[in-house]
Amino acid sequence: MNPVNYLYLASLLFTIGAAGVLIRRNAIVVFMCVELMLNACNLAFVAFSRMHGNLDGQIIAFFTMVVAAAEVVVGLAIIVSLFRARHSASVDDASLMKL
Amino acid sequence: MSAASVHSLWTMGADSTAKIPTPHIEYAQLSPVLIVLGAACLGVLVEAFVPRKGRYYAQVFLAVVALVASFAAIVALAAGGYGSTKAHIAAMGAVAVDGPALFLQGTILLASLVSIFTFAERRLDPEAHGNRVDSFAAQAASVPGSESEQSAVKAGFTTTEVFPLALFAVGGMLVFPAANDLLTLFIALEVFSLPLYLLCAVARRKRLMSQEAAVKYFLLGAFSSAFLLFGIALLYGYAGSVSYAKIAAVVEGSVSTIDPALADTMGNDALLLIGAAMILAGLLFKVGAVPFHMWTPDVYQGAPTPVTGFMAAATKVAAFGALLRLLYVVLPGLRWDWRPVMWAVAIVTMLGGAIVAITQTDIKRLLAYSSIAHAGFILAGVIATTPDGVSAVLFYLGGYSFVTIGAFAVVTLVRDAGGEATHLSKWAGLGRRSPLVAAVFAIFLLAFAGIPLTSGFAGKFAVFKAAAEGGAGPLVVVGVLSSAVAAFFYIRVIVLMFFSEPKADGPTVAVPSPLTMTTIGVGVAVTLVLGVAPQYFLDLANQASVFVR
Amino acid sequence: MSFPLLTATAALPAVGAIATAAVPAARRTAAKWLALLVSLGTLVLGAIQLVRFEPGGARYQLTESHAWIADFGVRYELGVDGIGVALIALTALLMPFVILAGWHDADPLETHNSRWRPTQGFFALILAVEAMVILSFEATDVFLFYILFEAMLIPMYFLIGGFGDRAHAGGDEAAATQRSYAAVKFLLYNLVGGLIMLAAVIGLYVVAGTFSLSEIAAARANGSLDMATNTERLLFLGFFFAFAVKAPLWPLHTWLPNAMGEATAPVAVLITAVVDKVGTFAMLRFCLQLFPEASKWATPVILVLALISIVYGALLAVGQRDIKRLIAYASISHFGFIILGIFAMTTQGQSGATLYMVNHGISTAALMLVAGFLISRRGSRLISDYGGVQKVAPVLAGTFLIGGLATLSLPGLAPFVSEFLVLVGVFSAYPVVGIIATVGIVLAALYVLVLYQRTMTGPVKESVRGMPDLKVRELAVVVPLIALLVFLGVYPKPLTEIINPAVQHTMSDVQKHDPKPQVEAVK
Amino acid sequence: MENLIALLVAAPLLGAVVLLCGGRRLDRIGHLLGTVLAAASFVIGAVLFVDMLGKGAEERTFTQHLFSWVPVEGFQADVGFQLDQLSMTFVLLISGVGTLIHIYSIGYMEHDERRRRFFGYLNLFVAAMLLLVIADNYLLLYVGWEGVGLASYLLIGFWQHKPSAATAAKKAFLVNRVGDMGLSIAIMLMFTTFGTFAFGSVLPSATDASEGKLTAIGLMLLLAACGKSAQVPLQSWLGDAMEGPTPVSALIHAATMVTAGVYLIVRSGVIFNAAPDAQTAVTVVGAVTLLFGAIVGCAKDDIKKALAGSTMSQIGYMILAAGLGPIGYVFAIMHLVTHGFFKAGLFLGAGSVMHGMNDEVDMRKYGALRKYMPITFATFGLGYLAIIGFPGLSGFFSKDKIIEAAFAKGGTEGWILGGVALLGAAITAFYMTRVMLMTFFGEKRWENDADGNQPHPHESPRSMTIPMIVLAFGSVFAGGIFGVGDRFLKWLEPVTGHAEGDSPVSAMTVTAATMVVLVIGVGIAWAVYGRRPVPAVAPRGSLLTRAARRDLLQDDFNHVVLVRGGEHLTRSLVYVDHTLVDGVVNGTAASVGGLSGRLRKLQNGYARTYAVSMFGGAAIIIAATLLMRAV
Repeated sequence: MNPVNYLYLASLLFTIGAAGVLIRRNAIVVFMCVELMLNACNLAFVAFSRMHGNLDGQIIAFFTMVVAAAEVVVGLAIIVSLFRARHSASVDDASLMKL
Repeated sequence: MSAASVHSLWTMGADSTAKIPTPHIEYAQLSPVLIVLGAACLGVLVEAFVPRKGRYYAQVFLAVVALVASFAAIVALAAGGYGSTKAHIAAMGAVAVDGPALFLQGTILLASLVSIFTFAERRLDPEAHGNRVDSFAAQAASVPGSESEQSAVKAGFTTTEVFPLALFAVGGMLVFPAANDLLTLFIALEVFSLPLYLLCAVARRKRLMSQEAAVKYFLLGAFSSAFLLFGIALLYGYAGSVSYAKIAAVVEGSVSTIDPALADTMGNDALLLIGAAMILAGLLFKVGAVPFHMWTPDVYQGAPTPVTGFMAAATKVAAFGALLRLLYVVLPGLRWDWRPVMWAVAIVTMLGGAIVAITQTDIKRLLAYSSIAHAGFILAGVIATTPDGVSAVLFYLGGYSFVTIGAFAVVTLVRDAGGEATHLSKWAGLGRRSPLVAAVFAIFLLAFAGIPLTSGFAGKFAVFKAAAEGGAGPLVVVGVLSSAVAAFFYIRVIVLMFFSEPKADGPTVAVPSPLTMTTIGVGVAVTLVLGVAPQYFLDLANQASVFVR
Repeated sequence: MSFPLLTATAALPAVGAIATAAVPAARRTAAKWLALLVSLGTLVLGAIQLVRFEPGGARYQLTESHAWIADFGVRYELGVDGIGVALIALTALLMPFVILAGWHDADPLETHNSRWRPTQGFFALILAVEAMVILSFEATDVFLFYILFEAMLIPMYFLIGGFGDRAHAGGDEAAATQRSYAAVKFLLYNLVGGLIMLAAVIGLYVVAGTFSLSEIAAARANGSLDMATNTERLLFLGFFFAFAVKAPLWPLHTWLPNAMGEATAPVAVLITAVVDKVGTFAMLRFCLQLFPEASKWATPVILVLALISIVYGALLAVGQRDIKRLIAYASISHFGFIILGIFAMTTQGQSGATLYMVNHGISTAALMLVAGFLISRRGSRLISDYGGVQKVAPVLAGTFLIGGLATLSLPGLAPFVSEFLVLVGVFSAYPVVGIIATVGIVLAALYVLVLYQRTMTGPVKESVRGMPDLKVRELAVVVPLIALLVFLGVYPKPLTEIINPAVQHTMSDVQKHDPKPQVEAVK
Repeated sequence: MENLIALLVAAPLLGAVVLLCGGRRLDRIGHLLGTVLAAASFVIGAVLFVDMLGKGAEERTFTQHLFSWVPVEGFQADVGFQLDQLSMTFVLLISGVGTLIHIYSIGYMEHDERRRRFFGYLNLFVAAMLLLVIADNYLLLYVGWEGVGLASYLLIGFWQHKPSAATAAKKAFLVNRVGDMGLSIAIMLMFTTFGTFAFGSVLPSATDASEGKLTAIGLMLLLAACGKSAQVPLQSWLGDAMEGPTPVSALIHAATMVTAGVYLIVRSGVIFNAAPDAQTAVTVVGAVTLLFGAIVGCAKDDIKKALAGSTMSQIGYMILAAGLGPIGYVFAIMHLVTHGFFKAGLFLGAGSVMHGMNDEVDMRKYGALRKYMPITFATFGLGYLAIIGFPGLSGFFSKDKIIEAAFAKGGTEGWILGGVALLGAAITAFYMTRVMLMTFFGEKRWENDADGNQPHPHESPRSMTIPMIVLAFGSVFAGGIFGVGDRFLKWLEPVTGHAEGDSPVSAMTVTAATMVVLVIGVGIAWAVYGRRPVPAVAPRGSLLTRAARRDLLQDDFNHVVLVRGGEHLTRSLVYVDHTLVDGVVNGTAASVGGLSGRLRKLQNGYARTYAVSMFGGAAIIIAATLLMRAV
C-alpha cells in the first residue's frame, strides 16, 4: 500500500482540525481540534519514520504527545479559569479587546 | 499492514538498540541554558517549601542570580572563542553554540534581567491591607471579584510563581535561536510559549482582559505550533532527518534521501516547499508578522504590562534568532523560493503595522502595532541574506528590546484608580505634570520612530543598509515610507504629552522603586549609547554574524 | 593636534543648552542670562572662525576628522568652506538677538505648575538648535550632516509647539490646537523629506561605500566612482526633495506659514533665518557636489519651481491678513531667489545666493522681530487690528519700515546686493527666467508697502492708542541688525571675498563656466 | 580737488542720518542744520564748477573712485563718481534749487511738529539725487535712482495720517518700481553684452554691440525713464504725488527727480544713437505725454494738480528732445534746467498761495489774489511768462529750440513731432493763463474752509518769498544766459555730442509760429476765464474735460485692471494654496487615516477571525512558494 496515503490521511486530519479551530466556538472544542492537528502531525511523523526506516519520527511522536499533554495542562487551566469567570467557554464571548 | 512488516520494524528496532550511542553532552557550553532552567526548577521548589513571607525575596534573588550567572557564562563562552573560532554544534547536533546564538542569548538574558525588575516592582499600587502588591493577581485561580479573591488579597497572597515561569520561558528562549534540529526548535518553542500563556493570565487589574488575552494567545499559539509541527513533519519526510545540517545537505542536493515512493507520486520538492512554508508560518506567528500578527494587540493589551514588555522584547529576539538560523542554515539553497514571499510579508508587515497604529487609542495597543511595524523592518534585514544582514538584525534586536522594555516600564508608572491608565486621552499634558517621565517616554518614542542619535535610527540604518546592499532597494523605500507613517503616531503621543493641557482627572505618575528605575535607566542609556556611539556593538554583531553549520 | 575650533563652536551652545535646562525653576532670569552669555560666546568663536579662515586657502579649512561608526563608513569629519563659515557667522550672530528678543516669551503663566519650567526649556532648546545648525554647516560627512539635519527637527518641533505665539484670535484653546497642528505639520513635512533622503543616503553608501565628501570627490576624480545616470538622478532627487522641503520650495512650502505664524517671533526667525538655510546650503554643498550631472539634468524644472515660488509667494504675501504669515510667504518668495541663484550655476548667481542666505537672514530677523514687538504690544497678529502706529510709536514704525525696505531689497541695504547678483547670474544664463524673476521686485514692494501702510499709517486706531515705543532691550535687538543691513549693503566685500573661492569650487564641481559677455546678438 | 566729489553726497547724507536718528533734542535746530548741509553741497558744487571752468573742454571730466562695492568673479561694481559737464549741470541745479527749497520749507513747515524729520527726508533726497547724477556706473546710478524713489515715497506720504497721502506715496513707489524693473533689466543686458555696466566701458564700446541688443537696452532704459519722469504709460503717480507738502512737489516732482529720466536717456545717448527704433519710441512717448499732460493740466481745478499736469507735459518736451538724438540732447537738458527754475518757482508760488488760503487748493475758490500777495503774484507771473515761452524769458529759448529740433528731425516724423510740439506750446499757453487768471484775477471767490474760519490771504514770510524771488530771477534770465551765443551748447557738447539737423523750416518761421500759437492759446484762455467770471463750482464740461479731470481715465483703467484684478488674483491664490496645495497633503494624511480606520475594523476581537487570517496567510505562503517553483 502506497505510504503516500498515510500522508494524505495526516493532511486530511490536519485540515479537519484546522477547520474545527476556525468554526467551533467552544474553547474546549477548539483546543481539542488543535490536539487533532498535533495528532495528524504524529501520524505523518510515524509514517515518514517508517518510510525512511529510521526511528527519529517515532521518537518525535512521543515528544509531541508530551508537549500536547503539557499544553493540555496549561490550556485547560486557562480555559477553566476563563469559564469560571464568565460562565461561558465561548471564544466569541471573549472579545473585550478589539480594534 | 502485514505481519512481516511489523516484524521487520521490531527487528530493525532490536538491531539498532546495540547501535544507540551514549549521548555526549558538552555541559559547559550548555551551561547558560542549564543554569536558567535549573534555577527555574529551584524556583518551583521554593514555591513548595519556602514560607509565603519569604518567597518573593527568595524568588527575586534566585531569578536575578540565575540570569546574571547565565549571562556570565555566555560572556565566558564568547571570550572562550565559542562565538567565532570554536563555534560548533553541541549536544549531539541538537544545539548550536556560535556567534548568533551567543549574541542573541546574551540579549535575551539582559532583556529578561531588566524585565524581571519590573516583575518584582511592588511600589506602584497602593498597599492592600498592609501588603506591598505587584502587578500580578493575588491568586490567579480565584474568580475575579469573588470572595476567594478578596480573602486572598486580605491574606496578602502574591503570585510569586511568575518568577519560575519567567525563568522557564527564558530557558526556552535561550534554546530557541540555538536549536539546531527541528525537534529542539519545536520543544524550545513550547517551553517558552507555555509559561508565557500563563503569565498573560495573571494580571492583578483588569483580570478578565488578562484571561481573555491568555486564551487568545494560547489557542492561536497552539494553532501556530501545530502548523510548525506539521511543517517539521513534512521536512522530516523530505529529508529523512530533522537535523539542520542533514536537511541543508539534502536541500542543496548533495545527498538525496527522499523516498522513491514519495518521489514518483508528488513533485520532489513539494514536501520541502510546503514544509518550509509551514515552519515559516509558525515562526512568523511568534515574530508577529502580518498576517500572523492579529494576536499581538490583544495579548499585549491584556497581559500584565511587565509581561508584555518581556514578551515584546525577548520573544521577538528569540523568534528572529530561530528564523535567521532556519533561513541561513537550513534553507539557503531555497533562497529563490522564500525570498519573494518574505519580501511580500515584510512589506505588508511594515505598512500594515504603521498604518493601523495611526488610529489606536490605547497606548499598549499602539506599542503592539509599532512592534509589528518593527518586525517588518527587521524582516527587511533578514531578507538581505548576507552576513551584514545578520549583524544588522542582531544589532537592531539588541537596541529594540531595551527600548521596548523601557517603554512598557514607563507605561506601568502612569496610573489612575483603575490601575494603569493606558487610554491615550489620559496621557494628555503628562509633560506638564511630570516632565521627566514624559521626556524619557519621548526619548523611547523617538527611538521607535528612528530619529537620529537614538538606537532606533542606528538599527534602522543598519538594517536598511544591509537590505539595500542585498539588492532589496524597493524594500528600503517602502520601509522609509512606512516609517514616515509610523512617525506620525509617535509624534501624536508626544503632542499629547507636551502640547495639550493636562486633564483635571488625569492620571498620577507613581514614583517607582529603584527596580523599575533601573529598568528605565538602562533602557535610556542603551538607547542613547547605541544611537551615538554604536560602533562597539556593531563590531560585536559583526563578529557574531556567522552561523555554524 | 590643534584646538578643535569647529567642534568647540558647536559644543559650546550644546553644553550651554544642557546647563540652561538644568537651572532650577526659581532662577528663571539666571537661565536667560546664561543662554545669552553662551550665545555671545558662540558668536566670539564664530568670529574667530571668520578670522582664521583664509579665503585663498584650501577648500575645507579648520578640518577635524575622527573615526566614528566605521561600520557605516561614517567619520566625524568637520571642515568649513567660505559658504559654511559665512552661514555659521550668520547663525552665531543672530542667536543673541533671538534670545534677547524672546526674553519674556517663555515666562510661565499662572496656570503652569511648579515642575513645569518653560523658560529654561525655551532657551535650552534654542541653544540646542544653534548647536545642531552650526555643526551641520561644518559637517563634511554626508551621514553626520544627515543626522543633524534630522535631529534639529526635534528641538524646533518643541519650540514651535510648546511656546507658541500667545497673541491669537481664537483664544488659548484655538491657539493650542493651531500651534500643535503647525508643529506636527512642520515635523512631518521635514521628517518625510528626511526619510526619503535617508533612502538616498543609504543608496549613496551602496554606490560610493563612504560618506566622506573628500573621499567621494577623490573617487570621482580618479574615476573609481562613476554612478549610472539613473542612479545619480534618483539619489539626487532623494537629497533634493529633503532640501526643497526644508528650504522651502513651491509646492512643498505650506508648512512654513503655519509654523512661522504660530511660533513666537524669535522662533519664527530661527526657522526662516537659520534652520531653513540648512536646506539651501545643502543644495550647494551636497546636491551640486555629489550629483553634478543630475543637478544639471534637473535644473530646468527646479528653475521653474523657483520662479513659481518667487511670484506665488509674493502674491500670497499680498493676500495675507496675518502679519507673520505675510512675512512667511515673503520668505518663500526669497527662498525662490536663493534656489534660482544656486541652480543658475553661474558665479554671480551662486555668490548672490550665498550672500542672499546671509542677508535674508538678517533682514527677515529685523522685520520679524520688530513685527513681534508690535504684536506683543497689541496682542493680535491681524493687520486689520493696527493703523496709525507711526504716530504713537515712531521709532517702532521707522525700524519696521527699514526692515521692510530691506525685505523689498532697496539699494543701499544688504539684500539688494545679493538679489541683484542672483538676477544678473540667472539672467546671464537664462535671460527669460531672469526677466520673469525681476517681477518679484515689484511684488515685493507691493506687499511690504501695503503692510506698512495698513499697520503704520493712516488715522490712529483706538486699539493702538497709547502703544509704547520700543524699549531699550528691543532697541538693542533692532539697531545692530539695521546697522548690519546698511553696512553689508554698502560694503559687502568682506563677505564676498570669503564666499567667492568656495563658489569657484562649486562651479568646478559642476564643470560650469560663466557665459562670456557677447557683444554680437544672441542667435 | 576731485576728492571733493564724494562730499557732494556726503554732506546731505550726513544731514539725513543726523536728523533722522538724532531724536527730539534736535527739533529746534534741525531745519537749520539740514539747510546748511544742503547749502554746503551747493558750495562744493560751485567750487568744483569753477575749477572745471578753469580746465579745457577735454579734461573737464572729474572722476573719483572710492572702493570696490561688489567684487564677485566676473562682476565688478564699484563705488565711484564721474563729474562731467552734464553731471555738473545737474549738481548745480539740484543743490541750488534744493537749498532754496530748504529755505522755503523753514517757513512753510513752521507749524509742523515733525519738521525735523521733514528736513531729514529732504536731505536724504538731495543726497540720493546727487548720487544719481554723479555715479560713474549704472548700478550705482540705480542706487541713487531708488534712493530718490524712497525719499519721494517718504515725502509724498509725509502727512501719513492722511490715508490719501499714504496711498499716493505707495502708488508712486510702486509705479516707479515698474520703471526700476526696466533699469535693472537694462543693466543685466549690459552685463551680458559688455560684461560690465560702468559708463566708462559701456558707452565707448556701445557701437560694437548688435542693434537688436542696443534697442532692447534702450527700450528698458526708456521704461525706467517713464517711471521716474512720469511719462505715459507710467505717469499716473505724479498727480497723486501732489498730496505731499508743496515744497516737495516743487523740488522733487517739478525741478529735479522727475527729470532723472531725461538724464538717464541723455547719459545713455550713445546707445540710443545706435538704436533708432528705441529713439523713435522715446520721441513717441515724449510727444504723447506732452499732449497728455497739457490736456490734463487744462482740466484740473486743483492748482497743484494743474501744475503737475504741466510738469508732465514739459518733461514730455524734454524726452521728445532727448529722443531726437544729438540734435536734441543739449536742448533737452537746457529746457530741463530752465524748467527747473520756473516750475519750482510756480510751485513755490502755489504753495505760498495755499499758505495764505488755509491750504485751499481749488482755484475756483481763489481769485483776485494779486492785491493780497503781491510778491507771490509777481514771481508767479514771471514763472508763468517763462513757461509759456514769452520772448526773452528762459522758457522761450529752451522750448523754441526743442520745437526747431523736432522739425529738424526731418521727414513726416519731423512734421508730426514739430506739429505736436507746437500744439503743446499752444495748450501750455492756454492752461497756464487759465491758472493765472483763476488765481490772481477776477472776483474773489473765497469760502470758509471745513473748520468754518474765514481765509484772510496774506503775503508769506520772508523765508518763503526770498527763494521765490531768486527762482523768479532764474526763470527770467537763465534762458538768456544759456541761449545767447550757444553758451550752454558749447558747454555740454563734449559730453552729449551735437548735430545740426536739416530743418525743413527756418528757425525764424518756427519762432514766429510759436509766437502765433502762444497768442492763440492765451487769447482763448482770456476769452473763457478772463472776460466772464469763473463759476465757483466746476461746470459739467465736455466729455473731454470730464475725462481730463480724471487724468483721461487711465487711473480708472489701472484701478479696474491692475488693482481689482490683482485683488482677485491674490484672493484666489490664497484659496488655491489652502485647498489645493495644502489640501493634497492633508488629503493624503486623511486618506491614510481612513485606511487605518478601515483596517483596524478587521481586529474585531474574535479569536477565530485571527485564526482565519493565520490560516489564510499560511495557505497563501504555501501557494506562493509552490507557484514560485512552478513558474
